This record gives sequence, structure tokens and C-alpha cells, in this order.
Amino acid sequence: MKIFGLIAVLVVGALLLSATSDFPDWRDKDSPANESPVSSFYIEKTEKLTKVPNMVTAVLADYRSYDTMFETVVIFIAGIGIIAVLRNFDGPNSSSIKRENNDEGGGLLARFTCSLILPFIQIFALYVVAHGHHSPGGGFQGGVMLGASYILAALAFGLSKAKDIFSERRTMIFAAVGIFIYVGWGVLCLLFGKEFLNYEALDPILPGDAKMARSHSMLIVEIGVAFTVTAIMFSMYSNLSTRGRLSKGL
Amino acid sequence: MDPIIATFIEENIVPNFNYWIYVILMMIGLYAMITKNNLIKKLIGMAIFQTAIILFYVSVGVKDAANIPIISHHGSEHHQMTDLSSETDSTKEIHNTIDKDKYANPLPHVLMLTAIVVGVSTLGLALAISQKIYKSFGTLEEDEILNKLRPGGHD
Amino acid sequence: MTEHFPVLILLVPLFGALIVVLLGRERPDQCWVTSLISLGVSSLISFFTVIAVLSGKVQTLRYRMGGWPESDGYEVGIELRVDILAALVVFAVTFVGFVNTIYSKTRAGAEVRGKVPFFYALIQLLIVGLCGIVMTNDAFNLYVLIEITSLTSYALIAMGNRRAALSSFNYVIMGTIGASFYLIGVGYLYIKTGTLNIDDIRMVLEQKNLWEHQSIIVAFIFIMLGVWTKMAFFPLHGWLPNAYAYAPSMTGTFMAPLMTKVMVYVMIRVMVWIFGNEFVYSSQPMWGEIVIWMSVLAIVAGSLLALARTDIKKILTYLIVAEVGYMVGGSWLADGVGQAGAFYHILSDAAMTFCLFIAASIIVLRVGDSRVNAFDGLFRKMPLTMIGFTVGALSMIGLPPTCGFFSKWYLISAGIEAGHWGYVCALIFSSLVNAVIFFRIFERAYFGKISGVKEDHFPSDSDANPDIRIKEVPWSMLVPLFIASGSVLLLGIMNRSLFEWIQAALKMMNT
Amino acid sequence: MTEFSFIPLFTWIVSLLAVPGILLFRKRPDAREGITFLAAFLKLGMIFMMLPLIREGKILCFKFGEILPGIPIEFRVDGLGMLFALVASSLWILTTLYSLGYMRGLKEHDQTRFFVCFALSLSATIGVAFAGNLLTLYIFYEILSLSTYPLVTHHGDKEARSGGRTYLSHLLGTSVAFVLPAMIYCYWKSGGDLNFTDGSLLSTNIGSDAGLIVLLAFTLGFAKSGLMPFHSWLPNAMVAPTPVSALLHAVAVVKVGVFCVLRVFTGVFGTDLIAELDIAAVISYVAAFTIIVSSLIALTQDNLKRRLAFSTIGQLAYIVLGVSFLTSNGVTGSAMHIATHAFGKITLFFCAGAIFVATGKKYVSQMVGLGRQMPVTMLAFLFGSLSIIGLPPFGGAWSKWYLFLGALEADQLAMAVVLIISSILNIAYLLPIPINAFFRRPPQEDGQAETIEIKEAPMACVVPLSITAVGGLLLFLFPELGFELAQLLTKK
Repeated sequence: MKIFGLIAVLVVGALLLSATSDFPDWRDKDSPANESPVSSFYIEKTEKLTKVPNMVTAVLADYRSYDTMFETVVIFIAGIGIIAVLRNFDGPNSSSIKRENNDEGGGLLARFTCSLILPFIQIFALYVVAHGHHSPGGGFQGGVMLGASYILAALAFGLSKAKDIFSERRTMIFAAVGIFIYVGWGVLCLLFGKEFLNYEALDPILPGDAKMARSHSMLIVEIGVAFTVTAIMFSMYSNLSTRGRLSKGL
Repeated sequence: MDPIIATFIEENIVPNFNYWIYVILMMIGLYAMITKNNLIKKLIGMAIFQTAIILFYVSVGVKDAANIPIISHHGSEHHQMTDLSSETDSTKEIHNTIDKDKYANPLPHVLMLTAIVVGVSTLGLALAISQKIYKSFGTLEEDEILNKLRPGGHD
Repeated sequence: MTEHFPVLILLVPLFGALIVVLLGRERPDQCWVTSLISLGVSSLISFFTVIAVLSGKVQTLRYRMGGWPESDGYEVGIELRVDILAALVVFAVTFVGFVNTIYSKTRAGAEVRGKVPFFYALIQLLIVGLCGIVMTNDAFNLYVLIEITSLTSYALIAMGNRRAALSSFNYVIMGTIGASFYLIGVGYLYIKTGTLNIDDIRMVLEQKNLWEHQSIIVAFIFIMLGVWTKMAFFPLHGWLPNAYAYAPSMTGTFMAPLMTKVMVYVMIRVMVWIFGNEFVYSSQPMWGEIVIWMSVLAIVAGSLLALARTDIKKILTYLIVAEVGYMVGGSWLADGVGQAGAFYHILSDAAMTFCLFIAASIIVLRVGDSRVNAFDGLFRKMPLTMIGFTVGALSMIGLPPTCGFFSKWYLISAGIEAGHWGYVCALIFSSLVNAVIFFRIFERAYFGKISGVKEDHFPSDSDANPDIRIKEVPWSMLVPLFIASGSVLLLGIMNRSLFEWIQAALKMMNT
Repeated sequence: MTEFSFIPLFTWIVSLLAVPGILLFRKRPDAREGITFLAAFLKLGMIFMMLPLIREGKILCFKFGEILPGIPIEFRVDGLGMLFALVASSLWILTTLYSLGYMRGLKEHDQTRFFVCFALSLSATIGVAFAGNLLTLYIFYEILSLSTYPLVTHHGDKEARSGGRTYLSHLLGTSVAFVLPAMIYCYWKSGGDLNFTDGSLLSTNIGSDAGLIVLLAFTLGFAKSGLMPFHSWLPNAMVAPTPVSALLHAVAVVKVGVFCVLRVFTGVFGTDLIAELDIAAVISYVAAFTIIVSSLIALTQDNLKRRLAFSTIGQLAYIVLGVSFLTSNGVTGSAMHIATHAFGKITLFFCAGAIFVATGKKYVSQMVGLGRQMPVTMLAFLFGSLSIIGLPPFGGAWSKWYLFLGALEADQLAMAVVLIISSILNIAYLLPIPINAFFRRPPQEDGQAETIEIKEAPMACVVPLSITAVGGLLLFLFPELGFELAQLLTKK
């Protein structure tokens, strides 16, 4: 089996390497990928068309926002998938199982430190979400940070405490609402008579001109992403760390 | 060193070393996924495998002397650059033209953001599944699991 | 309104999934209704899409997400492209999803107790993913959607028993390898062409005449490998049988007919749209030869493995492996009849696999035993179920007027036309093996001992024994079964027009 | 010439419509059988309606729905089809009457299923007879295989099941393995056409080798014709109740097999093309081999029905042999033999069934001296045997005569010799049965009185077998209709 695997892996590697012979050199600014009209368009026109200087965010949340919508859905699927796989609702005594982990959280030092830094983490996370079009950042990054802050809280104060703030039920609502914001915003464009996710359609209800409408819409969409990511990150942690035996039901 | 090998390295590996690194990483991951007996090790292989691909994509978008793909509002650096490079253009256009060589290709970054998310989700789900396996079989070694399945024959 | 159909097909089940998750815990009984409605609406829309695409006004629906126009002839956004092929497959997906939801009415509560909302959410998201795969015109978006279908199916399969979890894990490993190979292939195409839109990739490949480049060839190989892994093409099939056999029944009934078929669709699409017939069939004549022999191997091995099983679901899953061989072989034979035949087989195989899986699930449920012995005397115990099963089985064997006959007809004629006798023989061999498999079952079902009644002495039909008749399942399972077997027959009757549409669409793609 | 008409459709559909009727009246046997009779008579009536038209040389045609590009489901009634349909549907009436006596006499189970499947098989048979293209033919051929399966395995015991397994695996297996690809090959070669309309579907651009393979694939693939390597389904199918063996395995099913072969020779290839490609000899050899070997096997069989089955195999091979001479006499003889053999063999089977119903005897060795107990039956048996052997004044004489002429016409002396030898063998395995029945005394059992009473089977059994026996006689006296229909086939 091992030899077999090794041969297969080597064949795959050799094939992939054989193709690199006619690849452009690394860092080549004239490689087809880098000088193609598509990427030139992104670099040259983005700011003009969307008023967003961060091209990555613009591409993510506007040009390829359809992709990103599904990306958010992927996260959502992972979240509910983990619950669906792990949780045993009809188990013999699912509700009465005592939490086996020592769920007391960290020591005094850890708690104290965390209570100090958690607000900053969260504020920074919100900043990352909100400032995504001007600086590196966006819904995913900010969402992960926010999720991490809750995980940190769970580590420091114990999962049950963290759950009191962010219960399973609430995570699910947050996750679904996040996607709801994203998709709903796209549908709103439909209702205004343009294509799905064509933010220009929302010009009448947003301040600024049609281009600003794109910029604003990106923010809203990113907020939706952040909702989902935050909720699912925390839900993933809490489910995996307790092997699906969360005592407090949804 | 043998001159043949040296020229090979010189001509093939050095200009494309990013591809070599990604392929080697990918092979490590793939090998682990195929041959490892422990389910978690397989997942570690999977993570390496996916990361290798991310590395590959990101390295595609790199340009010499280019910056992150965020148009900078501060300083007049790029305006000056474009002023020099396209003097004949009308003034209105000068103001809006952006030198695309100054910025890295944004598309691979976006794609990989998606790929990372997919990777995280897959890993999380796979961990959940392996927890379920552990719960019902009491082990994460593949051969032991198969042994447990064999005598009963049904489940 | 028509122009928004493609996106509406996706959005309705997506919202359905969200609503199910939001409302599910309080009102689990509403989940079924919600997803029934959402999938019903979705399949209705896709039905109208089929009509719209056929009606001549629109041959191909293009939908630019975000309304981004093309720039310099390149698409900068993501585009959906729905031609008749896509419309048909989308309709098949949503319709099977809808019918399967009817089937799951009572089963979901029993098999995934307490997780019903999650089940319905996941299955709707799976349908979103499958429809998205079929409609998208963006190579990377295709990857994301493949991963959506993968993740949902990992979770759906793992919701079953512990064997299901194990096979789901294998599926994770194989599925990730497959999807990543596809991603690598797309990456190589991107390096060489600088675009991700499928039409544009083709355009650049033509303009720069990149056909001979090693990287393009490798890209093609890796995309194919990835797709084959996902569709369980023979040497890469290991994950499929256990995964589908041990998954909860209403998951199996949905995934077995659709997952592999949609990947076959992706394969045909990649072959025809991105790379084009000339590259695939002419530039490297060896490829076709190798792949067709591999498919011959797949057909023969799949059939024999099925023959060796005694578990009905395992038999069916191995038959899927053989059927995948049919389609891969058919689409690699040549352009023209082969491709169109393989495509027609996508639809017909979906219908008959669906029919057989529902029937088998019903039987396993009622008899409580998945081995073939369980079929003893079933024609008397569950006549309606067995009628459905028989239709599906006859189609698998390839008897007229079921659709299995016609797809076999097209595939065999493609094989004869291409002069590939090995493939023709493999198809016939597999028909014969299928006949043996199913008639073995029929014989049991027809003559087998009914418990308590001695062999050689059946009660005459005038005095029906009341307690052998009570075993029929509720309507919520029989109706889907009959819809499935009806569509097996309908596809057979409609084969000519379907085939002509398919051929026309494939021709349009090539010009 | 070709005329659109709905009558072929109605003829086909009438037995199909009988099915729901039979199911509806499953609780009332008399009404149920009444429906079968009604359908049978209607069917025969419609065939008689078409008969004059066909005799004028018209061809009735009905098509609907193009199921594959260029291929509709097509009914097309020509002389050959008419002849076959006439034989099959007239014998259906008699068989229904006979099965009434047989099934009720033995108090068989599942009579409804029996009659349903019987009606279905008859529909499929008519479908084959009227099929206007190869695909229609194939579809009805397969339906016939499937719908007769429940009849063959009617008893449901182990023997019946294994018989049914052989039956289905041979018939379905060969048709899928050989006929289907051959048909698709023809479809491709002829550019999307499978119609029987004019002489040759395939043109000469098919090579001799390919032609031979296709021809062999068709001839062996239609395994219902019982040619030698794939014959064993027929003896195994004898586990079925006797009416089934009688109508289906002496008339409908097996004749469908040879009918298909005839169609392939005349409709798909055309005798001219086969002559040109010079590929008929192989078929002749296969047929000749089958004739001799099956007759020899028949000699050794003690079970009467099995003996008759092997006899059928040999007689069917006559038909194939006759076609393979490629002469008009040969083809006429073959077509005639479909009719004459049908009457002869169904008589024999009816007799075998009547003996079983009356005495429970199945084996030839038990039937010594039976003539005094069942004189009518045994006389009919004698008639039937003579017809099969081909002696005047019975119908079989004509068909054998033409076959013989055909062999001579084709300069196939060896085949003529085969025909003679086989006739002698026919005498050897058939005639001793009635002779022993009439002229030898049954073996005495201890303390049993020698008084033998006449104890025939029920009237419902005896009447049909008498009619068919007389029918064999009539075919000798009035063969014109048969000739006329058969010759429609050979003249272009």
C-alpha cells in the first residue's frame, strides 16, 4: 500500500512539475495571468467603478460576490454539518450527560487577562470588518477574529459561561441571518429590477451615487459574512471541543 | 556538482522554484492522505495538501516590485508615476490611470480566500466525522477499525 | 422575468434551507412542508427554464452576476450559462430533489431523529450546489460549488450509522483529492490564460494556440482525474458503494441518482467547452483509447462486483459504478452520437437509479433486511413496490420501452460507429449481468416462500390473505416511486426529441 | 400497394384490452373465460377482415410515434405476417377452450394470472407478426419472452423455477447479446433505417465477413427458433402446463423465432443479397445439424412432452433450412411449414395434455395400450404424427414437399438427404406411440380386471384436439390460401 501510494504520489508530482517547464517565471509581471485583461481591469477600473480602493475586497464582494456568497454558504454548511454529524439528539440520556471536560476555564490570571483584552479584540475585529474596503480585511477576517474572541472567552471562563452569552440557538440564528443579509441584499437588487447582486440597482435607497451604492453594499455584504463566520467559528469550536455533547440544547 | 544537474537547477528549478516547493508540499500531503493509517494524520495530510495549492495560487499573482492590491490614497506616488509614463494623455485620464504593474494581481488572492474557507470547513467537518468514528469504534487507526468491522460482518 | 430564472432556481432552495434552520427547532414538522414548497417552486422554475430555452426565443440564457459587463471581450464577473443541456440537468436535479422530499416525509423523522431540520437544510443546499454546478460558466465558481455539494454530502452521509461515518470519512479524503486536482487543473489553465470564465478560457486557448503546451495537457489530465474521482470512475470508485449504501435512506435515494451524473455532466462540459473536441479526440489519439478501455474495465468490474454482492443496496451502488463507465466511455468515444448518448444516459440513469433506490429503500425498510433473501415472495406482499422496482430493473437491463434501452441503443451505436468493439461488448456484457442480477431477485420475489405459507402452494388470488397485504408502505413513499418509474418510461418514450435537442445543443457548443 | 389502416392496431390491441377485463372478473371464472373467448374471436374476425385485402397483394400499414430517429412503432401486414397471425389467432381460440378443460380438470391455481399472461403473449405474438421494422419486432419479441415467463414457471416449484431460469436466460440473453448489436449495426449501416419494406435493408456495401457475422447474430440471437447451441430452453420449458406448451411452444413462441429468422432473411438482407454474399451455407449446416441431432435426442426421451419438444426443435430447423436455400420453393415451404407444423404439433401437445388430465401419465412407456381407453385422443395423435412426419393426406406433406423441392432447386443434395433421414427419424420417434397404444395391451397389474373402459379427458379438451387433427387434414386438401400468402413473400 505504501509503495503503491508513493508511486502514485510521485507520478502526480512528476506530471505537475513537467508542466512547469512552460510556465512563466515567478514574479513575472507579464505572465498571462498577471497581464490578462481581467486582472488589469480589476486593478485599473476598480476604484473608478466602485469607489473601493481595496481591490481584493471589491473582487470578493462585488465582481465575484456570487462566489463569496457560496463561500459563506460553505461555512454555514460546515457549521450545521458538524452539528448534524456529531449531535445525538435521541441518545439515551443526551440531556442529562454531565459535561466530562473540566469546564472551569483557565486560572485567575487567564481570566483577568482575557477580560482585559477581549474588548479590544472585538473592537479590532469590528474595525477589520468595517474597514475592509480600505485596508486589508473584510468579513471573513473580522468574523474569524470575532469568533476567536468568543473561543478565547470560552477557554478563559469556561464554555458554559461563553454559551450563556452566545448560545447554540443564537449561533444558528446569527449564522442564518448572516447569509440572509447577504442573499437578501442580492435579492433586493433583483427586486429593484437589475441582476442578482447588481448593487447599482440599490442606488435609490443608499446615499451617494450608483458607484457609492456598490461600495456601501459591499460593506453590508461583508457584515453578513462576518455574522455567519463568527457564529460558525464559535459553534465549530464548541461542538468539536465537547464532542457534540453540549448540555445546553439549542 | 555535475554540470548537467547544475544547469537543470539553474534553468528549471530556480526561475520556477515556487512551483517546485508547492509540488513537493503537495506530494507530502497527498502521500499522507493515501497511506497514513491514522485518520487524524490523514487530515493533517489533507491540510498540507490544500495549503500547497493555496501557496501555488498566491504565487501566481506575485509581480516584481508590486505592492498589495490596495490603491493607496496617501502620497502622490502613483500619480507621479503615471504623469511621467503617459504625458501625452489628457489630464482627466491622467488623474484616473493606475499603473497596473504597481499592484499585485488581486484575483488569486480572492480565489484563495475562498479556498481557505473551503479548507477550514472541510477540516472542521472531517474532524467532526472522525470524532463520530472514534465515539463508535473507540479508535482512529484505520486497520483497527476494519478489524472491528470484520468479525461481526454487519452493522 | 425569464432572464432571472437561473438565479431564482438557486435562491429558492437557499432561502428554504435558511428558513428550515431558523424555524426548525421550534417546529420540526414544518421543515418538510417548507422544503417541499421550496423545491417544488424551484423545480417549477427550472421546468419553465427548459421551456424557455427550448422555445426558440432564447437558446442560451446568460446571466451576469452583479451585472458586470464584459471588458475587452473578457468576463470580469461570474456568469451563468443555461443552455438546453444545463436546463435539462437542472430540472432533473430539482425534480428528483422535490420527489425525494416527498419520499422523506416519514423517513426523515425516523432515520435522523432530532436532526430533521439539519437534514432538510443540507439537502436543499446540496440541490443549490448541484444546480449551481450545472449552470455556472466560471471554472473557479464550479470548484466552490463542487465543494458545497461535497461538504453537504459528507455531512448527509455521516448522519447515518457508524459504518456511514467511516465511509463518509473515506469520501472526505477522496473527495478532497478530487476537488483539489480539479483546482490544480483550473490553476494551470489560469496561469496560461489569465481568465476563469469557461468561454474565455477557450477563446484564449484558441487565440494563443496553446493546445500543444505541456501545462494545458497536464491541466486537462488533472481536471479529468479530479472529476473522475468525484464521479467514482472505476479505479477511483472505492468511496462510493459504502457511502451510498450506509447513508440514511432518503440521502441515498437522492445522492445515488444525481451526484455521479452531475459530475459526468461536468466532464462533458469541460471536454466540450473548455478544451473542445479537436483537442480531446484528435490531438492525443491515445487518450481516447486508454479512457475507453478504462471505462470497459469499469463496466465489467462494476457489473461483476455487483453480481458478487448479496446486499441489495450494495448491488445497486456497484451498478452505479458500471453506469459511470458507460457514460465516460460514451462521451470519450467521439463527438456526435457518443457524447449525446452519454448525455442522454445521464438523464435516464438518474431516473432509473432513483427508481431502484427508492424501491430498494422501501423494501429494506419493510422487510428489515437488506440482503437479497429479503425479496422472498415480495410480489405478493408488496405488489406496488415491486412493480416500481421491476420498471427500474428492466431499464437497468435495457429492455424497451424503458429509457435504459434507448440510452444503451445510442451508446452501442456510438461504439459501433467508432468501431470500438470492446466497449460494445462491455455494454452487452453488463446488460447480461444486470439481467442475471435482477432476474435472480425477481425469481425470489415471485416464487420465494412467504413466511407461514408452504412452497408450491400459494393461496389462490381469490382469497387474499389479509396479513400479507398490509405490508405496502404509505403513499408518501409509493408516490415518489411511481413518479420515478413513470419518468423512466416517459424518458424512454421521449427519447427521440430529447436526443435531438441534446445533439443540437452539443453541436452549438462546438461551433 | 401500402395502405394505411387501423385494423392491424385493433387486432393487436384486442387481446391487450382483454387483460383488464380478465383481471376485473377474476372472481367469476366463467365471465373471465368469456372475455378471453370474446377477444379471441374478435381477433380472428379482424384478421379475416384483412385477409381479402392482403390476398389482393395490398399491404396494410399503421405507424405511430417515432421512438428512435427514423424508426416508428410500425405495424405492417403482409402475406407472411398474415399467415402467421392467422395460424396463431385461430389456434388461440382452440387453446382457450382446451385450457378451460385442462386447467379446471386439474384444478390449477392462479388461473387468472394464467389467462392474463396468455392474452399478453398473444398480443406480443401478433405484434411480432405485424411488425413493420426490426425495432418493433425486437420490442414485441422481448415482451413475448417476459410475458411467457410466468406461464412457464406456472407451477412455481423447483423444477419450474429452474426451467424458467433456463428459459429466460437463453431467450433474453441471446436477444440482448446478439440481436441488439446486430440490429444497431444494421441501423448504422443502413443510415438510420430498420424497415422491412423492400427486399434489402442492407446494401452490398456490407462485406461478406460482416454480413455473415450479422446474419449469424440474428439467426442465433432469435433463440426462440431453437437452433442448436441455444435450444435447451425449449425442453426445459416443458415444465409449463400443457396448454402453454401447446400454443406457445409449438406455435406462438417458437414460430416467432423462425418467423424472425424468415424476416431477417427476406426483409433485412433479402435473399438476393445473401446469395450474393454467399453466406447462407453456414446457416444451412447449423440447421441440418440441429435437425439430425434433435431427432436423435427425441428418440431417447421417455417424457412425452420432452420428446415433442425435441421434435419441435428439429421441425423448426426445417424452416430455417428451407429459408437458407434462398429459392422460392424453399421459402414457400418454410412459410407453409409454419402453418402445417403448427397444426400438427398442437394436436400432439393437446393429446399429451389430454392423456395427462385423464390418466396422469406423462411418459411414453406408460402409454402402451392406451388406445382402447382414449380412442379419440390417440387417433388424433396418429393424425398429428403423420402430419409432422409429412405423409399425405396431411398438411405436413405439402411443406415437406416444397422444402425438398427447394433443396433440389438449390442443388443441395446433402440437405435433401438430411430431410429424408430426418423424416425417417420422425417416424421412429412418433409413430410407435399411437401404434403401441392401439395394438399392444397395457401391462397387466396384479388382480386387475381386464376390462378397459373408455375414459377420455373432458370434452373441452377432446374437442379442440379433434378440430386441430382434422385441421391438419384440411390443410392438405385446401392448401391454396397458405400458398397464396406464402408466395406473396417470394414474388417481388
